[in-house]
Amino acid sequence: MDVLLAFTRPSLDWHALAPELTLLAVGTLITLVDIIWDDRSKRAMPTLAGMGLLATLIPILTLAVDGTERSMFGGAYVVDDFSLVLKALFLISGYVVVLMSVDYIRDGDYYENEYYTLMLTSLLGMVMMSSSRDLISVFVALELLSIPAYMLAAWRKGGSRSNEAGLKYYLMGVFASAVMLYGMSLVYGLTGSTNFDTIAQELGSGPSNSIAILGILFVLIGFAFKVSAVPFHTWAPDTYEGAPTPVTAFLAVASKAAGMVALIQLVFVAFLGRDDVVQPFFWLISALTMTVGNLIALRQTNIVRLLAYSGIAQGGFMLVPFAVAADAPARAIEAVVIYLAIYAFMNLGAFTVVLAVARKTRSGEIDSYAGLFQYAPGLAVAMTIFLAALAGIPPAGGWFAKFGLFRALLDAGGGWAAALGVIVAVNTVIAFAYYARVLMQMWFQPAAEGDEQPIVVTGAIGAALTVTLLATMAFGVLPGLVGHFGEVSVLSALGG
Amino acid sequence: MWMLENAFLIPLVPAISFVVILFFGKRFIGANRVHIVGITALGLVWVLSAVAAFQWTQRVENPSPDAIVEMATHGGDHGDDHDADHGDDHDADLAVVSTDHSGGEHGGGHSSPLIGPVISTFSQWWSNGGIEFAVGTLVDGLTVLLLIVVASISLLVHIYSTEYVKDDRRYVHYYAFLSLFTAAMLFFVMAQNIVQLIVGWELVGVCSFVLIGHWWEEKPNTDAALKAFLTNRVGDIGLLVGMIVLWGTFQTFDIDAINTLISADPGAHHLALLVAACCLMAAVASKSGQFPLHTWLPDAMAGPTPVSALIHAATMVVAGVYMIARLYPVFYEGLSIGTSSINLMAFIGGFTALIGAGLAFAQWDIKKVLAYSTVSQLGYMVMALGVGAWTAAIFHLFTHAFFKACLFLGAGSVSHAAHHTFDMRKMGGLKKAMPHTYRTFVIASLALAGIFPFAGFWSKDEILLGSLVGQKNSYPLMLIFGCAVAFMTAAYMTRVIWYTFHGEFRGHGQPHESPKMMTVPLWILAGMAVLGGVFNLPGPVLEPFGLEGLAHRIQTYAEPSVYLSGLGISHPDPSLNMALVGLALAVSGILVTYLYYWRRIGLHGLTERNSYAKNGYTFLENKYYLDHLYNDVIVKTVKRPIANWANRVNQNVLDRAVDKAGETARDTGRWIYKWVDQGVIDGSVNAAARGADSSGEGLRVIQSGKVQNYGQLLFGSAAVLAIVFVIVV
Amino acid sequence: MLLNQFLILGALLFSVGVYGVLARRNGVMVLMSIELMLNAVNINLVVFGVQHGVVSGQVFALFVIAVAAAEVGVGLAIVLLLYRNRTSIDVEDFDLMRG
Amino acid sequence: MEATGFDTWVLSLAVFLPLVGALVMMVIPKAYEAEMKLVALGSSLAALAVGVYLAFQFDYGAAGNLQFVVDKGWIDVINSRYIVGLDGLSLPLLLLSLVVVPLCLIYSWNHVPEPGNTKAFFILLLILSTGMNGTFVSQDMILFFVFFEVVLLPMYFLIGVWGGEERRYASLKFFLYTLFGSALMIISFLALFFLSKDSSGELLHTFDMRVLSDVAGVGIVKSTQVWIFAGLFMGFGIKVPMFPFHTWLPDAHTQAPTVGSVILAAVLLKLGTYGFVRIAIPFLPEGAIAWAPWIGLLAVIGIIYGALACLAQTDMKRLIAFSSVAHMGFVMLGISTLTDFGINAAVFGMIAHGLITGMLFFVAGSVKERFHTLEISRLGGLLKSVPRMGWILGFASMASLGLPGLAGFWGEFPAILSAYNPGAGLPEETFRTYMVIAALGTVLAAGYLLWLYQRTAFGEPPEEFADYEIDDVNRFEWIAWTPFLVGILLFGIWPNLIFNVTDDVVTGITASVEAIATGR
Repeated sequence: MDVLLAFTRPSLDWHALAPELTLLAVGTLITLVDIIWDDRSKRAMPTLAGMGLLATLIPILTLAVDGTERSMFGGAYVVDDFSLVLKALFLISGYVVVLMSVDYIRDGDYYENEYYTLMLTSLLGMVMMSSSRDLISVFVALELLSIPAYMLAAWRKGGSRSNEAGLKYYLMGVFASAVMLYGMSLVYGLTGSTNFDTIAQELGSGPSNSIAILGILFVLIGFAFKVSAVPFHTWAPDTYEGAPTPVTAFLAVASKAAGMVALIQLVFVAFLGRDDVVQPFFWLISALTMTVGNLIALRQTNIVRLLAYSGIAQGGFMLVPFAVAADAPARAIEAVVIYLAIYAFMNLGAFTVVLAVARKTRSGEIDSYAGLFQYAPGLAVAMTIFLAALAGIPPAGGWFAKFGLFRALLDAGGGWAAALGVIVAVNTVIAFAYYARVLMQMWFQPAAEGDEQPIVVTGAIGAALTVTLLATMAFGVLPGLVGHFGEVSVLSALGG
Repeated sequence: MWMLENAFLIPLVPAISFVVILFFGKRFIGANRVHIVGITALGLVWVLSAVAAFQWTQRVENPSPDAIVEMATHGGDHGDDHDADHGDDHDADLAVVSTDHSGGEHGGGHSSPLIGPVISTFSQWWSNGGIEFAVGTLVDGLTVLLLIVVASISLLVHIYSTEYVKDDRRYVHYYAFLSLFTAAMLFFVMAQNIVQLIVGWELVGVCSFVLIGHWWEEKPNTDAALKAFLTNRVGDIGLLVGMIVLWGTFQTFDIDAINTLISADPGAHHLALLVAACCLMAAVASKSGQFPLHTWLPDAMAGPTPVSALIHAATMVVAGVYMIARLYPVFYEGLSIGTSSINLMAFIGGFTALIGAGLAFAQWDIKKVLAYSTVSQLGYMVMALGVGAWTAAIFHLFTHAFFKACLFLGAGSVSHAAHHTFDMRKMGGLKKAMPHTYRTFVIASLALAGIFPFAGFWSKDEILLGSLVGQKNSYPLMLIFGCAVAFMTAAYMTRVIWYTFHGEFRGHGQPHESPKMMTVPLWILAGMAVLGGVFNLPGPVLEPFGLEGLAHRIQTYAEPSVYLSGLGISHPDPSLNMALVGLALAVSGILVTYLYYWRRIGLHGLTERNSYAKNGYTFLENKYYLDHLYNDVIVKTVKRPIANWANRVNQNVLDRAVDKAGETARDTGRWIYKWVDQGVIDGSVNAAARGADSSGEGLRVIQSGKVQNYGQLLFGSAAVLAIVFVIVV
Repeated sequence: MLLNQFLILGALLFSVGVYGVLARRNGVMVLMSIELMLNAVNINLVVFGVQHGVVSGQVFALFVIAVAAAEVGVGLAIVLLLYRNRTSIDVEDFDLMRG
Repeated sequence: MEATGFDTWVLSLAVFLPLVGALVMMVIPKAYEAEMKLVALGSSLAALAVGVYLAFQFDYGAAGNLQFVVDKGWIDVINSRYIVGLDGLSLPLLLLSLVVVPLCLIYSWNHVPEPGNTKAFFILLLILSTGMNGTFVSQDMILFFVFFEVVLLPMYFLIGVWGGEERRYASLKFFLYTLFGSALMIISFLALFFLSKDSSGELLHTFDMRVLSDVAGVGIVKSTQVWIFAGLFMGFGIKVPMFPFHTWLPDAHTQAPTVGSVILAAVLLKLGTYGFVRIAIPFLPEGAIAWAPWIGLLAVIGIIYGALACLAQTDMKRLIAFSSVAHMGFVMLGISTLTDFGINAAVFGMIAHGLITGMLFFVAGSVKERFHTLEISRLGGLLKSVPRMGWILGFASMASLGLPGLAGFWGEFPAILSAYNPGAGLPEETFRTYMVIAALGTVLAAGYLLWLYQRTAFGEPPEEFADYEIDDVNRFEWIAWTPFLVGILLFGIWPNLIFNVTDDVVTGITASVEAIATGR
């Protein structure tokens, strides 16, 4: 029992924690402001949130410049280049989502302040996730990013669809996390530690017993749910469709990214020793996810739902490198990180256009995009670029992400990898088939009942579009930018 | 020798005139005056050719040292064959010379030095695989002979046409393409390498296509044009493949090199040469209207008559014959003409000659008669080449060009008079109406029939002689064919003359003689038909006059002895008997027909003398016997069986086959397109798409919308995975 | 110590919870079942912690309990919201969105 | 050789000038249509001018090795660089694509097809042009891939927006087919990246095409080479297109607007064959040798098959489209022999087919514009109603059926000839059989083209068009067409203009293949 008494205060590296603290502060600030000048403060909220997010980037930059790897709580919480890159990614995408939300939240009758508070909280969870190297911290970070998301999904209080979205997301979420926890408990039981490095040693050396396999699988499944991998994807389409569009974007990009980050740390740090379980699992899951997602997407008539399924398929693409996690770790991590970065921008961009168009057409049906090129060529071209990027057609960004996958696969080599590569190739083709349906509506069809009045693009949405568009094209033409981040993140992640 | 080295000028002139006429004709010269350009150009061509011919004769008569083929110098001439070949050339020339000396023993064999062709190559034409291919001219006796023929006849046709196609809807195009054709033909005959040969070959083909389809508003004309072109294309497969085989064998396109290499050691590459020769025969068959690809030629008569005279009688159709003559070593070795007593070429030639003549009987359209007669005569030439009588074939080519052109132009003049019909049943009795046409026509017919002393007599005599003597063995079958054809030719020409010029005029309107512009060319050609023979008179004929120096001019000048002597080709001694037999056949053919058509004229009451029929020289007077002879012998054996049979075969089998070939191709095309392309291939593609679509639909049932199903799916699959992994791993 | 018995208990609890989540139609009951699953996890954690003689197990369990509370709070809120709009908490009823 | 001074960026100038034009056009408001047109034409003509400059500066003595080479860092993380260079193989094709685009702009100067919108139409054409130019000069596989793909979307929209009734289907089919091919292609590229070793057995890890063609696949075992080649084969073969991947072509051609078809036929198809010559064969000689007989087989099938399909067509444009299948068959036959003779012929065939078929599509488009139909059975008497166009059609048909003295012949005849003795290690009998079949194809070609010509040009014009106000070739058409006609004639009369340029490169390529083949 002396163990319990021997409590020594852990040393806190405030610089390392600066980003999280900043976020926390801003979140609290928003609540305070709301409490003090409730209604009069409404206008300021989005700005405040946005500013907060940008402010959070500052300590990240300083940390990046500083460059030393900082580890706390006995290696449970690590700040290295990998985590910094991803924190930055979360924050930027969060910022874009805020930009998207401004008008949407303002026009509908929603609680604004809470909305932003919750979003910041969720982002805080993500930011923590990218640093967690311990079962406990991972779990906490996960719940911290999920619970606000459940509420955001149900944010349109009046709309039963939104409620339903929230319910489904919530129930499936907690169920999955329960399963994951069970798995964690088993892993913990086998290794006697919650620290990834220790787990890695124990599992790697330990004999292959079914408990370990069960544990690993359950843990992975918990996160496979988060990244909406088939067959754990079922919540995604419904939730995406029901939730407010900015929230959908948030879920589709940020929370999926968070799941991926967790998977990276688990697979490449904790479970790397058990590639006999990990690789086949992800081979199967990724193949299933790509194919099923794409196939179902072919039949969608609602743009958001279409993007939901396309998002599922994209998730499948992102899972591909995990299938060669042990054979080519560096390339695999690089591929995933690069894919995440590019995916974040192109998908957010697509959602932004959806948002902008919906402001006029008030409809989510693909048919409502007819003749977009005639009356809103700018939006049409932007959408074209985003979809092209998603389909992986140069010079829009996506191609480099796909290229990363192939690169990882072929670096690993071998028949299975090649087979997966071919599956990816086929899926690329299927994917374009439904992106093309949107393109056709926009370009080839006349506008519905000749209604050709142009679309008003508000400042915020315009800003969001600009950011995403520039990023997408830049990644396409000069992939070196994003490639660099991938590289730095690899070194540290494997180093740790 | 300047003209020989710069022979490229000759085709250049008409080419320029083509451009001028086509692009500036209407605007600057005036649509109805373009012929001036053409005629001037052709006149120039004629002069140049004449100069070339003269210079060639000089080259042969008193050869400058570089002209005589010696050991090493000759190898340098061909631009593009590899060093490896030079060795062969060396042997080649040795062989050449040795055979040259031994060649003296053969009767007709010349003992003059071997005169090499004048080869001048110009700037590199195309290069491939590091090898550079030159474009150039090869001028020797054969070339200049063809130059003269083409130039003269083309010139005359140009002149003749000014009247014939006066104020035609496309006067300008007509003259433009006459020029282009002439250019192409001249380019063809002076080709220095195989590729040029092919180029010229195709170009004359397309010119004939355009000119046959000159009046393209009427479908039959365009059909005929298409048929001509496509049939020739079929032959061109043979041409391409054959030439490629030659390339593959000798690694050079250079005609001179190929010939030299073969005559260097004739035995080598026999198989390759056999393949090449057979393939090329297909080309010859299509271009020179040999059986079984001859059917396009009669249809080609849809074109304007002068065109038929120029292209489809005198020049283009002999391109095949020319090619054989040009590449004679290939055929000679490939088909082993020297040793066999029958071979593919000889047989095709002879057979074509026979059926051509037979078919000529069955026609009522005067141009068709002439067309089939052309087929037959071309067969004659090919047969001559097939039996090894090179000179005879070329000699016949020479003479035939003139009198057949004369006949065609005559026919044109006739139709000009008789309301543009060519149906002999609508003619008759034109003798009085158009004396010039009549006389020239008769002269030309006599020449064609081979009556002493007209041109045809000499050339045909040599062919018969050639097949009688052959090289190592004689060619009996060919001799029989030849004799039969000689007889039939005379017969059907007489028939034509009867129907056209004698009896009552059966047409309507007032026939009239054609204007000078048409008759003058007729007379010139007729003159050639009379005198054409003197260019290759056999020695014995001339000895009495002490002119034997003039004997065998064509043989002396035209024969590329450089190549041929290497093959050891011999020339038969002239034989009086053969000549008499040939003459007798022709005369009898004429007489028989004559008496058949003119029989009402005072022959009655002479039948009892038929017992003396065995006394050969009176048997022709016997009416009954003649009726019998004509009805039973000619009509039964020739006309009804052969001619009708041939005609039926021709129309139902060959011609149908050609047309059907086209239709079948299109039906196959449709079928493949419908079933294979749209059905299988495209179908499978679309099926894949549909499959993806429907499977997507099927998968949507997963998304039931009920959260607990989702949960079940989640946990179920988790469990399944767990079990599988636990078992497998 | 009785490791296996505890583990079996945990497994059973977990299974019961799973059954409840997948089978019960009443939203509240579903939440309860989830609690059961989480508690099964807690048992495991604590037992393993003792097994290994480290506290991290208990710590983890505490985190789980805390988070579970928050989760249930949110869950109840959502169920309440649904009840307001749809006057039903039968999870089978909510299938507006499908396919 | 590394270029210096102006030459270091002149090549990039030729590639990107059209893109610059496109960007400028984007900012010009729709109202200023005339200005926009001028910008478009100006930029493409400027690019052409640069191309001409290149053609003059080009050192034909050293046509075998790259010139105007630029080698700058691009994507360092994957060690892919921005390398462009020009050699005897790229030059003619680059010039072709540089010439075609401005002519297309001129052709559609005043009549952009339905539904109008000149701005978008021209912008797409310019982007297309950049993609094509880039593909022909890039010397880095990734760069090549990017340019190769850049071409897709503009073409997709050209077909989809300005196309005929079936345009949605056609455009999507075109896109998916090509996308599939290129996905497999990129896999093969990466396999090359990871597997190719230099002579000393060191892994290269480079996308530099110069290096890869130097090492010529040493160190990649044959079985692997065969697989990698298969991927490349899909990528390029679909683009060519080779039987049986050709089915996108007729639809795309039939539905595409005139200039779309022209560019498709003149340049886009060449990307595939160019890929074979530039990448597939030199990088993977053994794979090439293993595949060559099959490629040859598909090629000759394509020849006969395309010709037969042509005979079945009732629509003029579709017929021309299928004729492309046949002609590209000749090109592929030449390539499959792996001899310098054949590949030279193939390159010539690319240029010739580009000019001739492009010309045919131009005529078809103008006919459609005047008579509002391309039904062969309804047309007729073009020579009477529009004599000049009729003559041009005849000229182009003659060229297309391989008439000597016109460009078509020089692609066809040497290709057939090269099949007589194929490269080392290839079955001679097989290829000789191919040769004969291919020769047969020339007859069919004459068949369908003359058949087309007889039905459309000969005879009397049908009554239904009697009251049409039909004018002959107009000024814009003359400007757009003359270069094609001149080119067809010029290259036909003096083929060395192209052979001379390409020969060195090709001999280099085949020499390495030869070495590999005879080496073991």
